[in-house]
Formats: sequence, C-alpha cells, structure tokens
Amino acid sequence: MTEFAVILLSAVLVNNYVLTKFLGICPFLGVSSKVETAMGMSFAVMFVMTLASTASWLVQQYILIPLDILYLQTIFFILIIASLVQFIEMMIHKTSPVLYQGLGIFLPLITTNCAVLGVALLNIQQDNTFITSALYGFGAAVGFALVLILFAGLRERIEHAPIPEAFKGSPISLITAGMMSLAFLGFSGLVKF
Amino acid sequence: MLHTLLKSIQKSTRTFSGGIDPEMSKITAAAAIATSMQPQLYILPIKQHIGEACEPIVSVGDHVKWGQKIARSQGYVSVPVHSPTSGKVVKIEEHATPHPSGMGLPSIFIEPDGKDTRDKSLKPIKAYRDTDPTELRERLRLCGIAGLGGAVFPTFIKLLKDNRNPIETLILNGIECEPYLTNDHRLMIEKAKEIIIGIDIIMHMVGAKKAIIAIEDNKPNALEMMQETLEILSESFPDSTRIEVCQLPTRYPQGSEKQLIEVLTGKQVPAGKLPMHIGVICQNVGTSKAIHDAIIKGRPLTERIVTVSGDAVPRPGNMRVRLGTPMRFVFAQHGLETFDHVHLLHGGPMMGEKLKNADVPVVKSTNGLLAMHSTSMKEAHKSEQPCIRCGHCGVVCPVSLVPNLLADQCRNKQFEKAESYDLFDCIECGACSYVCPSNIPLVHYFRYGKGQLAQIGREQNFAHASKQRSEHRDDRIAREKEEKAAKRRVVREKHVAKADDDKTSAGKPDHDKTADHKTADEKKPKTTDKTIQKDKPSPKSPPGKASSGKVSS
Amino acid sequence: MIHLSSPHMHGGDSIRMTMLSVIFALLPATIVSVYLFGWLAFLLITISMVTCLITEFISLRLMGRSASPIGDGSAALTGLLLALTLPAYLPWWMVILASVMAILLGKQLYGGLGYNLFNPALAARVILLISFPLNMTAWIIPMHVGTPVIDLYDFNACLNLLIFGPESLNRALDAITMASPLGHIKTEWSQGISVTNALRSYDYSYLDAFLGREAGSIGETSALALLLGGIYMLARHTISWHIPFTYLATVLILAAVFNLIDPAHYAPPLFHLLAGGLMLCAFFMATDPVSSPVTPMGQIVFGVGCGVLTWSIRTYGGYPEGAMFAVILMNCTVPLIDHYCRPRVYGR
Amino acid sequence: MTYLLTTTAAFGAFTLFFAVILAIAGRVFKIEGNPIADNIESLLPQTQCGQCGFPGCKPYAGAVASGEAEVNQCVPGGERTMLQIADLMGVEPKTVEDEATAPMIAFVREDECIGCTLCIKACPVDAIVGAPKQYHTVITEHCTGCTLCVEPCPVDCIDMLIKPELLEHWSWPLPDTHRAQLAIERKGQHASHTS
Repeated sequence: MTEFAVILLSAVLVNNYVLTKFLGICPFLGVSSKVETAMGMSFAVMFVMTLASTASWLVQQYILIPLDILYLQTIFFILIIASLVQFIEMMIHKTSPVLYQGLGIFLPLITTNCAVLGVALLNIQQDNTFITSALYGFGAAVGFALVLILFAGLRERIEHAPIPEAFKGSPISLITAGMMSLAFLGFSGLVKF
Repeated sequence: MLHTLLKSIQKSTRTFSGGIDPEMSKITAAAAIATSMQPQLYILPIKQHIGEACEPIVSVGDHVKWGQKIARSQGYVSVPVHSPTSGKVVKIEEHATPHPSGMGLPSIFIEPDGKDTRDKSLKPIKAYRDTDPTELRERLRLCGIAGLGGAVFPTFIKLLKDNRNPIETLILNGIECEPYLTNDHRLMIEKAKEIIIGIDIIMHMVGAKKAIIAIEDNKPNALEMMQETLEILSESFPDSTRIEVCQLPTRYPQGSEKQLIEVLTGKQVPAGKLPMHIGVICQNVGTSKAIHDAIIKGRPLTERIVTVSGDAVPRPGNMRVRLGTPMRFVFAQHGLETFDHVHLLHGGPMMGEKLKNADVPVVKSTNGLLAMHSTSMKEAHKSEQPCIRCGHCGVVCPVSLVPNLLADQCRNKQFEKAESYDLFDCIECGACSYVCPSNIPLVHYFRYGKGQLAQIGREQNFAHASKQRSEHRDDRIAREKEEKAAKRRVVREKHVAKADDDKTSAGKPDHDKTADHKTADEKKPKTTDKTIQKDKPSPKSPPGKASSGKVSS
Repeated sequence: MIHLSSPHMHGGDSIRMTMLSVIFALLPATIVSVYLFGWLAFLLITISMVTCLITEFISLRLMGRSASPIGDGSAALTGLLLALTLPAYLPWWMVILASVMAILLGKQLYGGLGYNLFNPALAARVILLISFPLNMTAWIIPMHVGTPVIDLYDFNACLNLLIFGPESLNRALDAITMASPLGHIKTEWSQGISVTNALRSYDYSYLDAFLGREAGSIGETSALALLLGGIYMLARHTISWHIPFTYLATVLILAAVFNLIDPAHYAPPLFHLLAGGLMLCAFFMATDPVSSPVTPMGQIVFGVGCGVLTWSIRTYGGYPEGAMFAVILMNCTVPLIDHYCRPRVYGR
Repeated sequence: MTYLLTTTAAFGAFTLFFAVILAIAGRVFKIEGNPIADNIESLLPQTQCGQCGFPGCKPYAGAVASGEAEVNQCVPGGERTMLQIADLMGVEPKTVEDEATAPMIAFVREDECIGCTLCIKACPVDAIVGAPKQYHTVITEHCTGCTLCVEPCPVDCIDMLIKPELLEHWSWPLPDTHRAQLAIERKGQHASHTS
C-alpha cells in the first residue's frame, strides 16, 4: 500500500513530468490560457496516459517480448497512443464542441506529446508491474493536470496585468513556469525510492 | 419590562455581515424642520419613481389646484404625479432631472398663483380599519406614494395582502444610516403620531401581526419620542402593543432593506425573491407619514422632508420642500448662492449622486441635498491605484461579494464572468469603495458592468427578435415564390389545355394577364396583413424627437 | 474633472499606510537581527533595501511609467523582508542579485505592485537557495550565542567579511558558521540519529528559540519579535487572523500528532513552531495580500495548505526548511482558491 | 522467413484491432450539423446587413465555423462580438477594421415617400410597413439600422438617424481614472500587437 502511495506521490509532485522532467511542455504552454480548456485537456491527457501506460505494458509483455520484436517498440507504442488520442478526440468533438474548438490542434498533438510516450517508455525502463505502471501513468497524468490547471489559473490572473510590452505573452508565461518549477524543487527528496 | 429589555439586547447583538462605521456628521440633527418658501416656478418631471413614466393629462395654460393629478400612470409599476400648489401650467418640455447622466425628462412647469387652493376630490378615510385594503391600496396609488427612503418604488405594490405570502412582520425603517442625512430623524421627532397611525394603516392593509420600528442608537431622542408616543396612543389604540421600538447599533448600511431584515428577523431574503416571500415588508418612516396623509387627510404626495447639509452650506437644516422646487432655490434659503468649487450631491454621500448643476427640481427621491467643498471630496476621488488585494472590500461587503475580483472583471469587460460572481446582488452601498486603500471606485465599476450587461441583454433580445423576423420573412418569401410557381403551373396547364383546344397564338398575352392578376391578388392579403401589423406597435414619430413627441400626443 | 459615481466619502486608508504599518511591525525583528548579527545584519538590510528601491526606480523608468509608486513603500518593504530571510553572511553581490531578482522578476515584470503572482522576497530567496545552496545554508554564529569567532559588532570586520569573504579574516566559512536547529536534526536523522538525541546534542532550548538566540536567517530567529509584529498588524487590521492562525495551527497539530506517534522521528510541535522561518512566513510572507487569497475561506485553505506543505517538506523533504517553499507553492494555487472559495452571497 | 511473417502478422493484427475500435467509435460519436456555427450565430447581432460580405448572419456564422471567414468581419457587432467569436473559436482576436458607428435607425420622410414598396422588399427584418401608393413607416423598435433600404429608394427619402438614447437605458461609462484608461489602452495595444 505504502509503495503505491509513494509511486503516486512521486509521479505527481516530486518527479512532476512538466516541472521537473520537462516533458509535455508543448500543451503546458499551449492550452493553459484558460482554466476550463486546461481542465478539458487534463482529462484528455489523464485518459490517454493511463490507458497508454497500461496498454503499452501489455503489448510489451505479451507481444513484443514473446515475439522478440523489441525494435518495433516505438512504432507499437505510437500506434496505441495515436489510436487512443483519435478516440478521445472523437469523443470530445461529440460531447463538447466548444472544448474541442478550444483545444484546437493541441488535442491531436497529444499523440506526439512526449509525456505520453515518456510514460510508456519509462514504465518499461523502471521494470514496473502492470499495477504500478497503471498507477505511474495515472500519477504522471495527475501531476500534469495539476500543474496545467494551476498554471492556467495563474495565466488567467495575469492576462490583464500591465506587463511590459516585451514580456507579454510567452515570456512572462515562461518566467512563471520557471518560478513554479523552482517551487516544485521544494518537493525534491520528499519520497525516496 | 425586563423581558422587553432582554429582548432588545438580544436583538441588538444580531447584525449583518460586513458594514462600516463612517464619520456620521449629522450636523442637522437638532435643526427643526422648516418650511420652504414658494419658488417662482415648479418643475415636475413625469417620472419620479422606479418604473414606467407617466403621461401628462394637463396642457399648457390649464389652471391646476394643489394636489390635482397632472400626469397619470401608464403601466402597473407607476404612480401619478400631482401639482404641488395651485397655479397655471406654463409649459411642458424636457428638463434636467436629478440623474447622474444629466439627461432630461419631459417635465410640467407650474407657476404658482400664491393661493394654494387645495384639490378636494379625494375624501379623507378616517375609518380606515373598516375599509377594504384594496380600496386603501388604490388610494395610495392615486396619491402617488412611492418609497421615500430613496428607492421610490411605488408603495401600493408592496402593500398587497397576498394569502400565499402572509405578512408576519412590518419593519419601519428609521435607521437613516447615511452620513449627514437627518430628515427621517427629525420626522420621527416631530411627526411621531402620524408615523404610528401610518403603521397601523399598513398593518391593517397587509394583515401584519407585529411591527418593529428600527432606530439606530445615534438617535436616542427619536427612539424616546416614538416610545412615548406609543404609550400615549396606547390608551386610544388597542393595537399599539403589537408595535415595538427597537434600538440597533449604528452601522452602515443597516438601513438597506435586506440588511435590516437580516438584523431584525435573522432571515435572509432569498436571491430573486422579495421580502414579502419571507413574510416581511419594510417601509420607510417618511412613507408611513405620507400614507397617513393620503388616507386620513386625503392628500396626495406633494412634499417631502429634505436635509440640506454639507460643509459648504452656511446654514444647514431640515426643510419641508414641495416636489418640483428647484434645488437652487432650496440651497438659497440655506445661504448657499454660488456654486463655484462646490460639489452638489443628491442624497447622502455614500449612495447619493453628484449633480452637474443646481437647476434640477426636488423629486420624490430627494432625501438630502448636500453641498461639499472640493477639498473634502478630493479625498474620496483621489487617483486610482492598483489593487493590492487586501480583501478589505470583501470584509465590509454586506452581501459577501468579492468586490476586487468583480471590479477587475468589469474593467476588463469580462461581464459574463462578473455575472457568475453575482454582480447583480451588489446593492451599491459603497462600503467597498470607502475602505479601499487604493481608492478604486469599485461601485462605479459595478454600475458600469451592470449597465453593460443590461445593454448586452437588450441587444441579445433584439438580435433574437430580428432573427425571428428575418426567418419569418424568408419563410414568407419562399412560400410566396412557391405559391406563385404553383399558380403559374396551374395556369400553364390550363393554357396548354386551352392551346390544345384551339391552336392559336393569342393565348400568350392572355396567360400573362392572368398571371398578373393572380400576383396582384396574392399581394393583397400580404399588404393588409402588414397594415394590421402596423397598428400594433404604432410607428414612432421622427426618432430625434421621440421623447418629446410622446408628450404632445 | 473626474466624474465618479458614489460613494463620495473615503475612509482614508492608503497603500502607503498599509506598507508602513507592515514595516513598523517588522521593527522588533529588525532590531533583534541587528542585536544578534551586528553590523552584518545592518549592512545586509541596507544593501537590500537600497537595491530594491533603485531597481524599482530604474524599472519603472525603463517601462516609461511614473516613478511615483516608489513612494508607496512596497519596494522598501520587499527589501526589508528579503534581507530578514537571508543568512547573515552572503557575498555582497548575492544580496544585490537577490534584491534585483525580487523587484524585477518578482514584481515589475508582472506589471508592478498588485499584479505579482509570487511573494517577491520569497521568490528571490528561492532563486538564491537553488542557485547558491552552500552560502544559503551557512549560518553565522550570532552574538550572545556560544563563543563568537568574529566580533559582529566590529564594523570593519563585518565590511571586510561582506566584501572580501571569510578568507580576508583568515577563517574558513565553516569556522564562523553553525547549523540551524532544523538543519541539525535533518543531518542527524539522515545519519540514523533520532530527533530527541539530535536536539540534546544541539543543546536546544525553547526559551532561546523563542527569544531568538539561535542560528538562522537574520530576521527569523526570534519568534517573540515576530509575534509582537504580528499582533500589532492583527490589531491594526493590516492582516486578518485567517492565514497566520490556520498556518501555525496546522503545523502545530500535524507535528503534535506525529510526535505522539513516533517521537524519535518527528520533532515536537513547539520546536516546529519556533524553528526556522515559520513565524516570519506565517505573519509576513503568507499574509502578503497580493499573493494570497482575498476571501476568508480562501485564506483558511491557503493557511492550511501552507501548514501541511511546510511540515511535510521539513519532515520528509530534501531541504531542512519548508516554510518558504510552502508559501511559494501555495502562491501558485491562489487564483484557483479565489475562484472556488468565494463566500456565500446574501440570500443565495 | 517465419520471423518476418509473425512480425508482420502481429503488427497487422494489432493495427486491425485499433482500426475496428476506431471505426466503431466513429459511428458512436457521429456528429450532425455544426454546433459551432449555431453558437456563433447566437453571438451575432442579427442585423442581416451583409457588411461581412455574406448574405446574412447565418451564412457568416457558418463561414467562420468552417474557417472560411475571419472573426472580425461583423461590423455592427463591433469589438465585443469579435472577442466573443475569437474566444469561442480559440483564435487570437483581431481588430475590427470598420469602426462601428453609433446605433442608427432608418426614418422615412413621409411627405416625400411615393409608396413604391421597394424599401419594404429590401428590409430583411420586416421593419417597414405600408401599402403600395401609401406612405411607408419604419417601426423604430424593429429597425436594425442595416441601411439596406436606403439604396433602393427611388426618391431618396430614407434617412439614417442616430438612435435616441433613453434615460432608462443610460449606463455609467468606464470610470475616467488613469488606471481604467490604461486598461483600455492595453486592450488596444494587445489587439494591434496580435493582428
């Protein structure tokens, strides 16, 4: 039990994908201008990441290793991720057209989101079991969602601030992200593997 | 005795959330009510209440009597306007009103003849207890009574005996929490008997079980006076035991209806509901006196008590002023003649509005006229600095809003977000602006936001209606086209059959003629349709003169 | 002429008054810091405040804005707060760097006063801690605590130390510094020594911690001085009780519960309360109005969050001190807290 | 050889599996109509004026939704409508080139009107009434100020007048403090910056 909690806490806070591993920066900066959109993106990424991490583990164990085709690992994983993304894209388009419009290009781009592929590959690297890889994937996604939503809140607040011309938009966002990253360093060493 | 004391202590500990304690400056508290002199000319705007405007029923040159109805109400939420004296109607035209926009309203100008002959068409109803409440309501409407606390909502609407919402408690608002203003204070001292009879009338009308007269503890003499009068009246007045006087600690904005109800009953008026839905109605003491005059004396509302004060007024005081008296004339009687570097406020300093000049008439909502030196106003309107989010505005907000976030949203035109943060629950009391260390005019932002949201709502309704009309038109055109085509087809078929019969080429012009005939036929119903339509919304005269056109028609 | 709607009265509060009252509330802590760290503290505070003011002036001018906000005292306050969170000895250029960071990165780039997302002083301190961990955890032995290696009341010695470093006084940095209580129990614990033993070996006394006679950042040693300032601000309504009370209470409760479970691992509650920057953060950092929630409910959530994070990072984290990380982390959550913790509106 | 075959087969089967799932999902989540276009249309002022280059508000909404039109082509809607559409579409706001004038309404000078009904036919919202050979009148409550009736009038008797402001509809303007001014300026800068 403690082990699971440690995995979750580590993936969410200590080894946060965005702020300490610097994975998934593209959607982190791209869809963080509004909290609502960020929440939609978070749910999409949580869905894709958790499923991708379990599916890729299964594929690794039951297809790639038995058939000895590990060199096809990346292609298989990308295929899983792309299919999942396609699925969630259709779902969002149907259920919430406005969110679909708001996410725009960043929804299909989850496919190439390094955080998702990163989770799949790191699971293999860390020799996770089925349960722990599912937890790890979920934890990483929650961590991504957490910082994405926090960041979106911060960006919404500074949207109308009289920021100097040269720092408007991306520069101030990156500075803010940097500060968040520094703050998250406070968690370092919180849980030890 | 002990019991009542305990009760009043209990009551006074109860309070509303938020609120402030501004410098009260009630410098005219000891000044007895004087009576204003007759001005040269009365100016009576056709709308002095909240709701629909009235329509003048006198024309230029008419002689009117004191208390005669000169403009009748159009619509339910409206009360008529009465002449404040006897005299001659000299003109009817647009004139500035005490409104922050400085915009005008059609107004009736009356030149007094100095005789003050009363209009006696309304008979006093002395035996009001034996009179049907409906009749009393109609009397109040005819007498033009509107809430004299400042909101001027037609009183008769509130005094409805509704079996679904039985009224438990009548609250008489003698709080007067606005700084400077003392008109209610003086009225309670000088007209206590009339006020209490007014209360009895209201209780009879709505069937209230008890009444509470609420007075803040900075007016102990008014409190005493009310209690004494109640005791005196108790001999002739069996019901006076149901009326109690309640002292409340001084706090702004306790006089606001919803806050006062919370303090006295511990209940909150649910959003979107009225006090009557929780069995309470609230009336100002001035209104109570006006109700007394309307019922017992048969006199319409033609005068009110006005506090004339402020640090620029040489002889501040309270004055009985007839409605329509120009403010310049009122100020002149208190020694203020020139208005250079003086700010004029209509109402108190917390909720009143700045006037552009003194050439506007006293209306039903005029509870105070303040003249302030520029220097003392500067403090309030220093330049706005960035919000440091200290949260003091939220602490003092009597409705628990988050004013600083709301103001940001209004400034950045995020009106929908502001609405979701309950912008429309703001009562505009000004407590937030008062405490703001950054001097942000928060209330101004809220008013801006509310105005813009109302504008957006109007535009959306208009767009919706336009869309429907446009769709109807498209449908109609399509239908007409189809009908035309169908008729043409019928004609062509006939024509073909005819041509089959006699193979002459003379059929062609014939066909054209029938077609023309048909289309003309078809047009007819359409045009009649349109003329019928025309009658309903009644096309307006040239828009530039739209408002004045209303008057002459 | 400005035509504004009602109200036409004002209570007379101003930003300047607010800032000055906070600076006034910091006076006891400042005096204690000078008493303990002598000229070093004085120089540190002076450099920091002056640099903050100059940076504010230059950045306002560069942005083409009026330099009048410099008079509102917020830059001076940031400088003072920053200095109070720093260890007594830092190379002079680090102090300047931190001050510039505080004003520039922490405040002016976001648009100046009122728009900053993070507490400027703490942001600068975090940047410094991550960048120069060695210097930022080397605590000079204060006066009146044990035997001082260098006389901090000697102006020349202090100036030398500040400008040329400890080598100029023929001392190693290690020789003139000592561990802070928090740092001490952390290192001891990592070597398998229980907290109780670690405290005993440190010769820890609650009274000394309360009065401030211990190693640490110059302004955060004396809980008493900070408490005085905090009470002053509470009495003046400069801050509300919500954040400091819930913050301290959360740390106290968490520490008490875990200390009961395992006294060998978890430090006692009073120790947590008096140690490190908790008092300073609770009264002066977490209550910074700009970077904390505005609603009472939000402030309670904020305070609890700060408390949980402070205790967790202190107990489990890699850094001995968690208060400033906790506040900066909670600063990130403020917009969301503001949105979700609004009070119930009248009649709704 | 077998190795290659198994590899290919495994990959093929794997691909097929996902293809089937996606095909089913495609059926389940099939979308009818264009909900975005409807959303946009509800934001438009419905003047049907055609100043956007499309024959009405609905066609323009459809064009914006499908990406054929820019978000800043609605002149009567002004900046606010543009911002709302941009927000909905998730694109950067653009400045509205033509400044929207004060709300106008048409007014027929009745003594000059010849009763030709041409303006009635031109009005997209049926806001002009009148029978042939009789004076026509504009219903002020219904007029959207689109000016489409001005052109067809053979005797040029239709004026566009500024819509009168009503006291009831008056609202406080943004406070004229320095800070509020700054907010407006920033907005302008932002718009010009991104366009």
